[in-house]
Amino acid sequence: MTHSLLLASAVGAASQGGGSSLAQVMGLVIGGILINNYVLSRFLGICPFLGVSKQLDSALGMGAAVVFVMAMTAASCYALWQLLLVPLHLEYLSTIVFILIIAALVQFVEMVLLKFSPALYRALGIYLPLITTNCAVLGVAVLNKDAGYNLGLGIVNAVAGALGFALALILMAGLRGRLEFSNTPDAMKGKPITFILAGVMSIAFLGFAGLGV
Amino acid sequence: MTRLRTFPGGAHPDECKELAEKRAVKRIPAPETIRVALCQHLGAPSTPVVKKGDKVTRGQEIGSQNGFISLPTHSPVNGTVAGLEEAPLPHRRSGPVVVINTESEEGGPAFEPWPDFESRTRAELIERIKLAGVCGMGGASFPTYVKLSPPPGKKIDTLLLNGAECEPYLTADHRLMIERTEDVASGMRILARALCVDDPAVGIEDNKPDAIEAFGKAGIRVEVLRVKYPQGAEKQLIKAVTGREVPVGGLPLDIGVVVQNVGTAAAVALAVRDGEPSLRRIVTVSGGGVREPGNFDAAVGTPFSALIAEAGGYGDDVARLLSGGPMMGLAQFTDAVPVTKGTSGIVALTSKEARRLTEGPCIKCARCVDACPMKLVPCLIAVNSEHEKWAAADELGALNCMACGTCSFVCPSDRFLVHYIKRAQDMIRASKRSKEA
Amino acid sequence: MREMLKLGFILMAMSLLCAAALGYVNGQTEERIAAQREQAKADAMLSISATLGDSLSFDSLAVPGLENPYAETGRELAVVEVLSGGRRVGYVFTAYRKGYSSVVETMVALDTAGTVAGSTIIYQSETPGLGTRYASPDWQGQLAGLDGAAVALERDGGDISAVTGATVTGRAVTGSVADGVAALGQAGLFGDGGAE
Amino acid sequence: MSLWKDFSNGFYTENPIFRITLGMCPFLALSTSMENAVGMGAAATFVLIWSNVAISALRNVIPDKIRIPCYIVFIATFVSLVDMVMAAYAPALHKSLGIYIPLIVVNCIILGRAEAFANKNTVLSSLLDGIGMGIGFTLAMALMATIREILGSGSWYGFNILGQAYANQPILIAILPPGAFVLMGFVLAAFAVIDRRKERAA
Amino acid sequence: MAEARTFQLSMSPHFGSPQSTRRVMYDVVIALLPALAGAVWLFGFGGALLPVLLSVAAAVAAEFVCLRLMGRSTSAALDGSAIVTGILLAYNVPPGVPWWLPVLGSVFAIVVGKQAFGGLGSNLVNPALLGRAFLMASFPVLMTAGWSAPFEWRNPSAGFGTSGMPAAQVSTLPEADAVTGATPLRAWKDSFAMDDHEGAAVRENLSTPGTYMNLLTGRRGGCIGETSIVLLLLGALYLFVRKVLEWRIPLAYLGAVALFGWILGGPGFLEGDALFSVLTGGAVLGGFFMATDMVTSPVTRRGRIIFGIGAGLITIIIRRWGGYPEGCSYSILLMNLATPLIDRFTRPRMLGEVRKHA
Ligand SMILES: Cc1cc2nc3c(=O)[nH]c(=O)nc-3n(C[C@H](O)[C@H](O)[C@H](O)COP(=O)(O)O)c2cc1C
Ligand SMILES: Cc1cc2nc3c(=O)[nH]c(=O)nc-3n(C[C@H](O)[C@H](O)[C@H](O)COP(=O)(O)O)c2cc1C
Ligand SMILES: Cc1cc2nc3c(=O)[nH]c(=O)nc-3n(C[C@H](O)[C@H](O)[C@H](O)COP(=O)(O)O)c2cc1C
Ligand SMILES: Cc1cc2nc3c(=O)[nH]c(=O)nc-3n(C[C@H](O)[C@H](O)[C@H](O)CO)c2cc1C
Ligand code: SF4
Ligand code: SF4
Ligand code: SF4
Ligand code: SF4
Ligand code: FES
Repeated sequence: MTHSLLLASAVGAASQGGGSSLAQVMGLVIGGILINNYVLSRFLGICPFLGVSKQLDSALGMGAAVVFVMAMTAASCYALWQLLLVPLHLEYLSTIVFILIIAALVQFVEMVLLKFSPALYRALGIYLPLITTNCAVLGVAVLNKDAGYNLGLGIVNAVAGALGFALALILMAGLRGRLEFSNTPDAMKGKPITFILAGVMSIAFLGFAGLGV
Repeated sequence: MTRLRTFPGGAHPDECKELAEKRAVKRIPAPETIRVALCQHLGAPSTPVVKKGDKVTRGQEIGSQNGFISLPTHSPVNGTVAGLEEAPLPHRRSGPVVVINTESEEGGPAFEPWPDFESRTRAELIERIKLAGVCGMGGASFPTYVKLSPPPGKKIDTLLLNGAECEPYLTADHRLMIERTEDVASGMRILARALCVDDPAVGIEDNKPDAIEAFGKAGIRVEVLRVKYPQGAEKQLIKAVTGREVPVGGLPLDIGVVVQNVGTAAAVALAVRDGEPSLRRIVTVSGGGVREPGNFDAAVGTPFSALIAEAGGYGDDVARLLSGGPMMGLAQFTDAVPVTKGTSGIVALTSKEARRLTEGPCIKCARCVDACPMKLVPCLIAVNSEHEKWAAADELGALNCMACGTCSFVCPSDRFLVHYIKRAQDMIRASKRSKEA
Repeated sequence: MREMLKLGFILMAMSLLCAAALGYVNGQTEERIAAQREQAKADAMLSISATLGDSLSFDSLAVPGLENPYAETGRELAVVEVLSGGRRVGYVFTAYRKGYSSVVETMVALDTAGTVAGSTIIYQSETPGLGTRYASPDWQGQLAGLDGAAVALERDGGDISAVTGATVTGRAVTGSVADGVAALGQAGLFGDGGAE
Repeated sequence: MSLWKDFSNGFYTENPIFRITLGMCPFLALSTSMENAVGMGAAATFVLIWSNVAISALRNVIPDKIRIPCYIVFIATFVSLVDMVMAAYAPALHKSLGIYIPLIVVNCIILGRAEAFANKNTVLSSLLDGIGMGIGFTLAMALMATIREILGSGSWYGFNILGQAYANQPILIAILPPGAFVLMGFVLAAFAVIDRRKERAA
Repeated sequence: MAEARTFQLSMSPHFGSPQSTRRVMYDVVIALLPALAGAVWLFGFGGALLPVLLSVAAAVAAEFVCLRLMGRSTSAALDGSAIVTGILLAYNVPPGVPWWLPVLGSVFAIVVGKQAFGGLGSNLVNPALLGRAFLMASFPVLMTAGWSAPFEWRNPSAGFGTSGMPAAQVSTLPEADAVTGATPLRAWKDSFAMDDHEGAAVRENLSTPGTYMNLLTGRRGGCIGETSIVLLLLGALYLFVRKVLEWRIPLAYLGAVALFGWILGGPGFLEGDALFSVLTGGAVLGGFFMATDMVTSPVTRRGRIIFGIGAGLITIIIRRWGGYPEGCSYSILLMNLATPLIDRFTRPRMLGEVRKHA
């Protein structure tokens, strides 16, 4: 009684094939950084957020590395999805393909950095392997695919998400520096208070909820 | 009214000067036994040149200079050396002292008096100041002659006399300035000549109008400063008067300034003009814990207990006995310690006057930050020190702290900030030394 | 180099093996997944149009000169006509507007006069317990029978009560529906022109 | 005995969530309700078991140098499998677990067990380890979901248990993101207290 | 000669200022009392006094229990800081909320916001504001709907409870001469959702001397403690005199609220209302009493100014574009998060320090 083409039209064109309005870009940027912060409200990238936020320097390094890798991931996953998986009807392989791309990309970035910018490599190198298992990275590839963003919007989404991740990471690093001097009760020391602190940050970020542009 | 000059930061502790301010200096005879420290000044202690049983005369050298930053020490009385011993001192736990049984205090000048000091060469003046054992009477007791001998290439253009006396209770410099204005003025001229400086000035806070007036009459340039602690700290005084800042890690002479306490100037006058070595000094004895506060001209080596007795003895409640004022003074375990050239005051605090000794958590109220005259962030340095993060404390400039105590004073949580910061300084210096070695 | 090739070969082989396995499973589930998706949406369309007639069928409708009131969400207004025994009895479309924390998607069925026959929220990610309450059949029931272009909250002068403390979402639902109906009306789908 | 240990390790002593705090993202995101928690737990358990089994079975075949990429491929395969099967047979659950299903691939628990356990142990041990860890993960999710669903919705597994009055005005924050972090902090603190008590008793 | 006497040793300085943490906290309590009187006048005993008392009691009790559990000295529960937290939390909830709401908020503020981190001085964000944010997220309906109007308690039959009133309706009530409609900020915000003409009329109505006067005297809807601006200023003046407050944060914050309120707060660029921005919402309460919470604001002077400006900017952004009509509390919380970083990057130039330019 119904066929899929018909439904696609009834439910509206979910894919954003056409141009992307400035409002949409702004929405993605503000959304990714503030409203739907990857770490504090979408729960993506929690492990590196907790693991690499002890020192401000490493937080800055990790933040920069993630921004870079996520942008690259968005671009290459989009390319493979559009050029390979969709034409060959291999959509079901997306998860495998995406994770392999990310792993390869991280390797590649590592090699390129080592070769062309040893200084930057030294600064970011140790964080790069951590990124492969950062769900924010695979997450953005999957989110972009599901939302049907075009290349540009996909990259904007990825960079905004990564900046949000970096913001949370850097704030956390500053706060943890002070936490060290706090008179924290024994039972709370270490992980418990770190989670509560993340919760406190998350509550504060609720202030951005519903921010519309 | 134009705004009086001062430095940024600082605090206003109760002055408590009224206790002794109006009390004329009383010269007290040396007691039966005196203990003259051989390490009164900063630098190497002098080497004893007398032994037990030796007769000594007033002004005789009993310890000889021992290196560049060092000074000779003289006997303030005629008497017999009763022994050389290690004894408790006000500025350190213990040190070498010469014990002398006093016989009399008569005697003429030890050196040739030079009333015509204007005609002496710089080198002669500096040599005399050295031989007379003059060291700073305002703070660190640094050998004065060293300050007058700037290394080649450094040009001194400003001489400031420090008459701020910003510590609560202390009035020794104040009395000196109004009672012996002429000594200070002569000393100032001698120092100016030794440094080839034209227009020396004295910095005085506006709570000592009589001293300001006295100097004005004596034709000396007075820089009137707004009352604030620690106005008398060298770098703050220089900032207030000249606007210059002593560079971090540097000395006043790096910016062409020499600061001398007014008492030092008077001692210089005695040494050069009258041929008297540095044998006595004015000591304020004050605080709620003594019955009759006053200012006393006492021989170096006089035990604190004798001065307290002169001031009518202890009151009923003495919580702390200090050498120096309450802000930077050192708490004394015993009143048997002797007066040194650097002893500006003896203050006995009642338990009400003394600071609470229970520390609360830092509430980050930033009073210490706003008050620190060195513009440090004391609360952060302290908390880093508490957690043994010495490198972080160093980065925050811990070494620049001069331990003035302003931060601890203003802290509503009574944090032992100075203590933590000094500990950080010790550790930082130790690690720097071991790195150099 | 040979070592590298060998390793690459092994990895490749493993991947192909895995891909083949997935291909097989995909073959087994693909249709079912697609059918599930279609079914879910078909059920939704059917249920909100139920009052329009018997044995309904749907067909997409190209409407010339139809304005898109949803441009700011990046979506388009697409219309499906509802047929009963080959006769047009109404329309179905999906309305979009940003609510409190997501773009709320409301599917609406109208009769040929523009009166709401039924509605349902097909996507939203609003605050649980607050914005999400608009999805309840009870609340949605308030829309049925109203003139689609006049759907509005009481606050805004309409007949529909808002969920307390969640006016934003309510406005998104009512406003987007009214906008869509208005656009359909402007395109001449209602009344005589619409009934053909 | 040692097999029992392989199996039961994950429940408490080496609980992947509370002890090692890995796999936080799906844990925090999907512990909003028991339904989500159990669904995610089942999906992750399935992947854990089969990736453990496959990896330990092939541990002598896979060259050491490319073991990590191979693990990732296996894991991604099982994840895609779960994804498709769930979409076909439990579409509602599939929808509410959303993006976190593909993200099981990067779940450090799974890769961690592959690297730390399956890679060195027999198929049987690895199977038991997978089941045990999966149960541990699911138990942890269930514990958290119990707290959050009851506080935040007044219900458990969808059943209203605190009465309609509470359900109308629950402590909503428990099922919002901050609630996940804060409650996790308190649960971890409770574990710390329990451990300290035990230590003192011992 | 007399026997030598011995004394206690201690570190310098041996002099302390008479200030103590306890005194500072009780000064803040005193400074907050006038606004409480104002609140009782506006909202009645049940509407204002009861929530404040319950909130304070809950805060102190929670503090006591936490200290007990942790085996610390329980006397700290009365150091005044918990009382301040309790009062400020209650000041941040709407009048006439159910009794358990401020109690729950206070407990959360103390337990999660303060004691979990180690008590006074160790917390990283403002406990009272965290408590409020917790209540906002958990009970948005109670926290944002159903504002009781000033004087409603004295004349309930007049029925100008605003719960059912369209938010846009901003009228001057004959009897009480009060700005009603849910709250002035709600009305301001809703005006942007209306068509241009209608919205402009609403805003115009809000930018009149009469409205400003009502805002100053508290004749408007709002949270318990935020409405009586004059009395809040009186309390702030007391704190300035007592040297508890330092001017930088309040000035920077309120200045930024006024400035950005003018630049961004209106329909277009430079079309906002600076005075309205400062007088509405919680800006005055927040600027003098909450942004100034010393524990959670920067210690450096430049830092305090940056903190104030940042919070002011975020306040206006949330007011204008955010999901909430008022952004004051969230803006302060968010700047609390940045405080350690601000302190780190605004270390003062030491006396005599020559900064190398990187
Ligand atoms: C280790 C050291 C070396 C010093 N060297 C000199 C010097 O070479 N020339 C000089 O004029 N002053 C020198 N000073 C003196 C200081 O400038 C200063 O006057 C002295 O430390 C007393 O300061 P205070 O009483 O404020 O602590 C030196 C001080 C110290 C502690
Ligand atoms: C906190 C502080 C306060 C001081 N207050 C005084 C003072 O009031 N009067 C004074 O002469 N020296 C004071 N000094 C010492 C001066 O810094 C400086 O050492 C002295 O004026 C140098 O002169 P002198 O070498 O002749 O003692 C103070 C030092 C510090 C660190
Ligand atoms: C945590 C939180 C979540 C909210 N979620 C929603 C929501 O999903 N939908 C909504 O319309 N309003 C939501 N609001 C309320 C809005 O901020 C806004 O205050 C409300 O929609 C105004 O409606 P009212 O006029 O009925 O009070 C939420 C508020 C808070 C504090
Ligand atoms: C000027 C001043 C403002 C304060 N503001 C707050 C506040 O906004 N919220 C709060 O919980 N406590 C406040 N306090 C009390 C206290 O600082 C607070 O409970 C600490 O943050 C707890 O460690 C304030 C105290 C002072 C002196
Ligand atoms: S992958 Fe790295 S960062 Fe993520 S949880 Fe594991 S150890 Fe932590
Ligand atoms: S004055 Fe005391 S309480 Fe205030 S910031 Fe400094 S150390 Fe902390
Ligand atoms: S003691 Fe040190 S830190 Fe404290 S105020 Fe004085 S100089 Fe600053
Ligand atoms: S992939 Fe790693 S980081 Fe992401 S949820 Fe899983 S365990 Fe956590
Ligand atoms: S679970 Fe580890 S990054 Fe998300």
